[in-house]
Amino acid sequence: MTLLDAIPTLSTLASGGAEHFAYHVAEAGPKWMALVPGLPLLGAVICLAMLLFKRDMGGRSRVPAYLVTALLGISFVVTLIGFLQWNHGQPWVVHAFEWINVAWGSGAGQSLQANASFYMDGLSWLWMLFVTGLGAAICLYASEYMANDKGYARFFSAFALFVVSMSCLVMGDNLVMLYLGWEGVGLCSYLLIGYFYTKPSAVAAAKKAFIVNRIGDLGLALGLYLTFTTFGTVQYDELFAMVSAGVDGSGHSLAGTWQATWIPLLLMIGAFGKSAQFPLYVWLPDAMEGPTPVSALIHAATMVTAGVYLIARMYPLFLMDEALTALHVVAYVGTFTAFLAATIGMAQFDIKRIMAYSTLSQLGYMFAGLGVLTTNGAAYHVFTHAFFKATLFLACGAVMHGFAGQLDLRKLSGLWNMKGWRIVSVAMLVGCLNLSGIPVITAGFWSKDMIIAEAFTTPNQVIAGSSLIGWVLLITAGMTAYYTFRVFFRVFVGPVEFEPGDEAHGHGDDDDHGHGGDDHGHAGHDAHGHGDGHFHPHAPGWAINFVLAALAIGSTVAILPNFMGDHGWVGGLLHDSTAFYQSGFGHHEAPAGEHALANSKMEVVPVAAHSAPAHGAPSHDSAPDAHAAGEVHANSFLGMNAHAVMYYVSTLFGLAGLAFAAYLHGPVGAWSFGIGNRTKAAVSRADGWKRAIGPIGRWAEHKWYVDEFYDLILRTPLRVIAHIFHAFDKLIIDGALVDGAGLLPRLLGRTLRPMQSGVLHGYATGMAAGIGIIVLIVLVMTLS
Amino acid sequence: MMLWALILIPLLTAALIASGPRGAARGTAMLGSLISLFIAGLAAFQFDWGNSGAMQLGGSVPFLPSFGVEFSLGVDAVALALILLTALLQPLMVLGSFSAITSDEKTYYAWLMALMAPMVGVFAARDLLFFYVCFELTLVPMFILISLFGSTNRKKAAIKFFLYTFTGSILALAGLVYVAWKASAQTGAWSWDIATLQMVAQSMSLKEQSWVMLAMLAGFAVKIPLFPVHTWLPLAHTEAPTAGSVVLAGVLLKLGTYAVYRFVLPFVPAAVAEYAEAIALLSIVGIVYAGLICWVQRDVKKLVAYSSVSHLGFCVLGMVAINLIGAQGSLLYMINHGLSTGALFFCIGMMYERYHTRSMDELGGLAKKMPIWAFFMGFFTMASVGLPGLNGFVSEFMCLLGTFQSGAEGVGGVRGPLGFWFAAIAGTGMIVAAIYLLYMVGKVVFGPLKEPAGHGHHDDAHGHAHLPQDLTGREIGVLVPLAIGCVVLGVYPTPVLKAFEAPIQHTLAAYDGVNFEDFDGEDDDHGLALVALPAQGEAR
Amino acid sequence: MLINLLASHAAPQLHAAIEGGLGAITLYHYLFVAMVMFALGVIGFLARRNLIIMFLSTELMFQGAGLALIAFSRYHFNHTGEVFVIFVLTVAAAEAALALALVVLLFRQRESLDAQEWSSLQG
Amino acid sequence: MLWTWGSGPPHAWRGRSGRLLAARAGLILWPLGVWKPSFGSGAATPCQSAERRLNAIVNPLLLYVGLAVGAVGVLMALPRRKVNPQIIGAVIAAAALGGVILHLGLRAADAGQMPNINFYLFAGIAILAGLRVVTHQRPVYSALFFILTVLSSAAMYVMLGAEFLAFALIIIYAGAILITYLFVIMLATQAPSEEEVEALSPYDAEARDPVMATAMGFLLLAGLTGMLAQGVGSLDPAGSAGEQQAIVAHLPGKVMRDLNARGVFDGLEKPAEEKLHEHWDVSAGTVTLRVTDRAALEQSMANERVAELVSDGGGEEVVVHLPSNLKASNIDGVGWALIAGHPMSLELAGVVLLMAMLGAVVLARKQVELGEAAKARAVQFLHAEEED
Repeated sequence: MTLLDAIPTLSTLASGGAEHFAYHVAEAGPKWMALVPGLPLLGAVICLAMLLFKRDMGGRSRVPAYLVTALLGISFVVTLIGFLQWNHGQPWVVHAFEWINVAWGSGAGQSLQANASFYMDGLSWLWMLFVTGLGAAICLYASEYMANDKGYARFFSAFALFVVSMSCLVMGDNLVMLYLGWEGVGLCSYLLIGYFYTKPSAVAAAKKAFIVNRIGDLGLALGLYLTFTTFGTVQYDELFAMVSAGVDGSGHSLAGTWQATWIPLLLMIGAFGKSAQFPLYVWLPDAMEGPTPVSALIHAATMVTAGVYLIARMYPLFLMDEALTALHVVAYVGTFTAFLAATIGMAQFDIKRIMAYSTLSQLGYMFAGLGVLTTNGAAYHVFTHAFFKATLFLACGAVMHGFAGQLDLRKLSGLWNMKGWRIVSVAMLVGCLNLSGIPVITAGFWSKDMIIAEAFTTPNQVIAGSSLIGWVLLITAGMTAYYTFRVFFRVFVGPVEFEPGDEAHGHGDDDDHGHGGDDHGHAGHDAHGHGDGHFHPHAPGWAINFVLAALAIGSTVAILPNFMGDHGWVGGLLHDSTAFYQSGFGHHEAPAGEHALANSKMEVVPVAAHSAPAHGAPSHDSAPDAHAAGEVHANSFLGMNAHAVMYYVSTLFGLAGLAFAAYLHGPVGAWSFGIGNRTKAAVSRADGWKRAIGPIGRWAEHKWYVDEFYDLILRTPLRVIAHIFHAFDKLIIDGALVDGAGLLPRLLGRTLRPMQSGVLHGYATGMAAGIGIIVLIVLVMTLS
Repeated sequence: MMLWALILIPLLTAALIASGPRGAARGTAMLGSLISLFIAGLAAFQFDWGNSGAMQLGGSVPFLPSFGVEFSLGVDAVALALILLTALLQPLMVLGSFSAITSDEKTYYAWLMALMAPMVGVFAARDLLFFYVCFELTLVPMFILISLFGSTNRKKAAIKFFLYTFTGSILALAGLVYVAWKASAQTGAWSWDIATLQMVAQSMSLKEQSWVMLAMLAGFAVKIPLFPVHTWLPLAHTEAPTAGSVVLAGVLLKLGTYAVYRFVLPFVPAAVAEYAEAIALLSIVGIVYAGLICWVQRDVKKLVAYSSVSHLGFCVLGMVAINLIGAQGSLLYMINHGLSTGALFFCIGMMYERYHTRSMDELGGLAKKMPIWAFFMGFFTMASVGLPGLNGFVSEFMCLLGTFQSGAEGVGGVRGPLGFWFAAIAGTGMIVAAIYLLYMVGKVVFGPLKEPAGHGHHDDAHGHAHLPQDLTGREIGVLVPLAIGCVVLGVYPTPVLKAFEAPIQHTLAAYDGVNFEDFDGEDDDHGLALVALPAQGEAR
Repeated sequence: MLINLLASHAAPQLHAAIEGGLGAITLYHYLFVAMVMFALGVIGFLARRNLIIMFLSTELMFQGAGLALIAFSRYHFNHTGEVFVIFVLTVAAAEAALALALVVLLFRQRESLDAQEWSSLQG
Repeated sequence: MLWTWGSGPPHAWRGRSGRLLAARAGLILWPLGVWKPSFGSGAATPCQSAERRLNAIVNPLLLYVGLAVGAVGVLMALPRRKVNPQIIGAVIAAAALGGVILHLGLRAADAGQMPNINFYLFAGIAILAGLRVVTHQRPVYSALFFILTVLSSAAMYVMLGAEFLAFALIIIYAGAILITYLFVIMLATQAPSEEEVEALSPYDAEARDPVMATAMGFLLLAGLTGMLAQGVGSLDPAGSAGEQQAIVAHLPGKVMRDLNARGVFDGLEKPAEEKLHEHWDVSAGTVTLRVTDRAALEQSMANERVAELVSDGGGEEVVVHLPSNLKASNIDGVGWALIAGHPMSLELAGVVLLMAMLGAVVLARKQVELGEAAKARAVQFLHAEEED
């Protein structure tokens, strides 16, 4: 079996023309697929045990790193074997054990089954391949990168746990398993961002990430509940069987129901949280407080794409809604996030932050792709992005590692020409080219293109304003090229000049204050002689170089899948998954001049719409059959076939951005194509421009003050409310009501207390008076 | 027989401790609690799990035949699970107190052991009066534990705890006695058998049921504690000794929820159906309100105490959803909360023993000094946050799902009083829980190291020579069983869920004929239906 | 002396009184005397500050009660009243023993018998 | 046949309870001072036993005036600091109370019956001595006056037929309790200094709230006397021979001893004590005995030392009347009442006494335990005093 076998035969499309996704009855898969999450789990447990039983030699033991790397590698191999054995088209269901299984009746929907089972279709395979593959590679990188850190075992424990959670998320055969993984990756993200736990900013960032994610999780949970009440199940195979028939759990049509609108909207909120889309994106830039391998794997390549995965996985549910409300929102938010993040990225100086914003921006592309009905484009972009963004982050990490935590692009220059930094520089260049979408030779070009082209192609009637989305994405592509090469031009080319950071990371100083910011101040780098002005950059070792090289190559090789089959390898996989949606607006010309799939042109067929006639309620207004083929025209790009011309247009935008970057930041010489004039690390022509645009630049540098804005409208009021509640609890509920009730008897007692003079005679008088009163009462009673 | 043993052995142990020498106190307590645990385990083996809805292992001894009072015991799966939780926590509490209690050990361990008997009695009682007596008897040992072994403000806390819960319980007694009186008027003979009274109570009119429900809730809601009557809890928790807090969170609060499950739900179904929304509203307010209050606490223990209020709101919410999932989630929540919050109190106690402060202003970054402690603290915090894979998730998830599907449309929905908005607003509690618990962990466990004055030169001064910096083997031994429990119940809750199914169905059978009128018929007030988008055709 | 007097001279009359009733001396007479004694005891207890005198006053009240009991016993022709007087005597003896012990104790503490010295029960 | 109190034969006084109830109607008017001198007539009021009511004996107006004057007297008699009209007060009080009692006596005289001098004598002594007990400034004298009260009370006990208790009272009270009091008084009443032996302690010299106390006491007295108006009456003559017989029936030993002492058994077979009831007809008051020596029997009958022979069939058995004066004494009655009627109370009394004894021992022990430091200070202090 070869990869080429994975190319789908679009027979269903050709013949039926109405099938919107390929639903296949699942078959039982081999049990050993459970090893994919199982092995990393073993690794996590072993690392944890080493930590708890103090067998990690105070962090010097390399066993955790090699163990986890090996286990992740095996896990990858297992995934690969499974993939090769997989019969394309028919998903596998691998049952591990019963997790939650409750039944209150025997009828439909009267039981809740959420087992620890795995569901493997094209989408899962795609994700699992790069999760385990990249996981293993980055783990290897981290084995060197984290070498001198005390919490070695802790790091790899969480790292392995992350892969476990991600596997559950991707492979789970029901929404609850997905939720398990969803929160699990959130936890690992929390643990890894807060890895340098003595640093307040890291702890705050970790907390922020977790809490913002939780907001999304609530949406996901509610969407899950609504899915359950609507369909009576949360298991994918049952769920999609119903959705493909366009009915809910009780057999009623989903057309026009409020559930059809709200299930995708709620799930979407979850996706926004995890994939850092506006307005829940604020945690991702802060998440760069974590170690760089974490940023590379979790916050660039895998975890943040979980939102894309969720929407792709649930794509049939998103299509249930005739109006595609949720997909509209996804498209707009994705586009806006892409643009917003690009503007911020242009104004940042911290190269890792820039990469973070570029991640946000690219995630926005993916969401926009999902929104404009190209799951293929989105998934392919996820795939290519995973490689090149990992490359970029790891390169940044190498710089940070070598220059004592220095990440300011104004303080670094000319790494290309420094000894031992060539591989890093080349990897960086590859990554930058990919990110900028430099044509033909980069995978990023092809994947991004697919999305932009589809945005132009998708009719405005289907996704309102899709052309505008396309234009914004195009402009954003130019901006991306600018800020990407801004980094490259300033840091890697030009005169050799650097200023080390204030960290001692990686210099054998493995005492407790490795990462600065703790109570011992900045003693770190002084300890090894930097105090006298001689700082020696610490060139990366074999592991870092190897991984960088491999990833750089991988980024480039990721072009190839695009040319496998009619829709690329990824498209083929997607065809065998729930995420398949063949829009076919306009001629989807296969790249590299292969034959276009002429008959792939078909109407948009949201499920609810086409299911209506199937249930005997034909409606000529809503049924797509009313529109003859071609009535809904695909949009065009300025009158041209978008797919055909987009290659050139986006190339244009990309190169323009690159040229602008070269002009503003390029050094004197060939690297800036003759237009740059930078001679020092700190100064560039950009500073003048920045002055020219006035406060806008500053606002962008301060991330448009969104964090402050959230603080002002959310956190502060909530905190104030909390204080009010606390005071209310203390003063009103406890004070006035509870203690007030207790005050009544106390007051009574206080009133009566003076009667207790303590003198014997007082009591005696009282007693005598009492007797007297009793006598009088008896007298009166007997008299009457 | 074994239930009798579970009640009598702790009492016997307490008597032995009280009469024995001081040095033997903790050993005797440990032995007694281990024997109890063994017997509880034996009971679990003898229990016929296939017939988990039936009252088993029971027996009754007449006490006041003319008044119908019996010492009548018997457990179904729910009660047995809670007894197992009690029996599991008991040795851990004893073990966890070894270093914390250094004076007056005889009194301490004797009362600690004496506390176990009425707790088991509450869960095992099949006689209403016996139940009530045990319910109240728990107050006495707890009062003594708090007022003698608590921290600075202990007297006030103990008195408030006692008076508050006692006042509520008296009202509950009034309600219960009314039902018994009603039964005696019908049958001509006094009986306190819960099953008998249940039948009588169900036949009462709505008005009677409502009053009885109100009376019972007055007692049980204080114990849970539900939102407006919760203020004794933070105080009692904060002032109690570590084991006291653990048992308070672990078992005593569960007496309230268990009583709601055992009495309110099956006794007065019509009234519950009528007022379920109000109760749910109180729970939800409690969830969010207490959660936000947690966020501004300075005292770690108080924070966790308030979190109990928030958490038990979920528990009650799941219960008044009146469906299987909600009730299962709720009952599982009782056990899970006992494990995770109990463990959190243990962790805080261990920290307190080392630093003699619980203020977040004075502590910070303890992960550096006490990594193992930090691990457990983080672990149980995550269990408490409701992280999937750990126990808190399953129960919280099911409570919310039960709430959601209660009265929801669709094939997965069931008849019930609640619905979407209840789940949505209660769900914000998940976010709030993350906020305050991570806030706590971020302050105390992570961040730059901060120790109270006088602890800076730890190594030189040897201020706490008797306790090493990080956890001792004994302390790890206290936490590990709880951690294992958290993981097992999180990963494989199926057996527990299966066992709870029959008894819950039994309880919910009372609602078969009940009309949740607000959510039937035309008056469909799902807010969502109103905002559903127009059909596709119109959109174009 | 008085006892001798009673034994030698009053005995015949007493005997006659028992045999033939008390003539004009009614139960009321005895009760009145008993009540006066009781009231005097009350007054003494309330008015005097010396702890010992206060206790003596209680003994006076006992006397009144005892006389009333004996009179009633005679009136009802049974011995229950007398039995009660025995108990009164018992209690008086016990009380005297305890109270006087307490008085001694109190006196040791304050060197005073003033009841007003002891007011620590003041609310 | 076990005869117990309360379930025994009806007593004469029991029949009065109905009349007691009826008498209440007449009492409505009584406090208002509406007094009808209906002494002896019995027809003027609906109540037939009107003569037994209080107003039959004493004019309430006089009574209350007497009490008020007595109160003023007692008030004056109570010790006070400056002007001390003790003697005058005592005289006034005595006169008032005595007047009331005297009035009672005069009333009795009016009825044509001689007042019982002994009663007035001892009642007067008791009241006067009681007055001094509560008014005397010196505790020792108070205690001594109390002895006087006790003695006169004992005399009244004797008049009431309670000889046993009278002597018990004297022995226990005057002999034991009061002596204890005296000891304690002497222990606790120390003169401030040797020069001021005669000086009084301030708390002895001054009464506390005398007005309040007196008012309270006399109001109580007035209330109690008011209650008496419910209808108590003169003491009936002892008419209950049956009761005495009943007690005797339980005292075979006493009967045997009595019969033996009288020589009733001369010539007759003396039955075993526990067998006596087989021969004894309690209701008839006779004993059936076997003749052993006819000659001795006739001898004793001739000597008139034996009881009347009821029947003598000339056969082997004779029936003998028990002596008419054979009856239970007061001590027999009290003892019987104690053992048969109130055995548990007796036990309790024993326990009370034992506890009191233990308590007194515990309390009187010196309990002020000084700490080491305090002891050292005390020693230093003493040394310092010695050096002075």
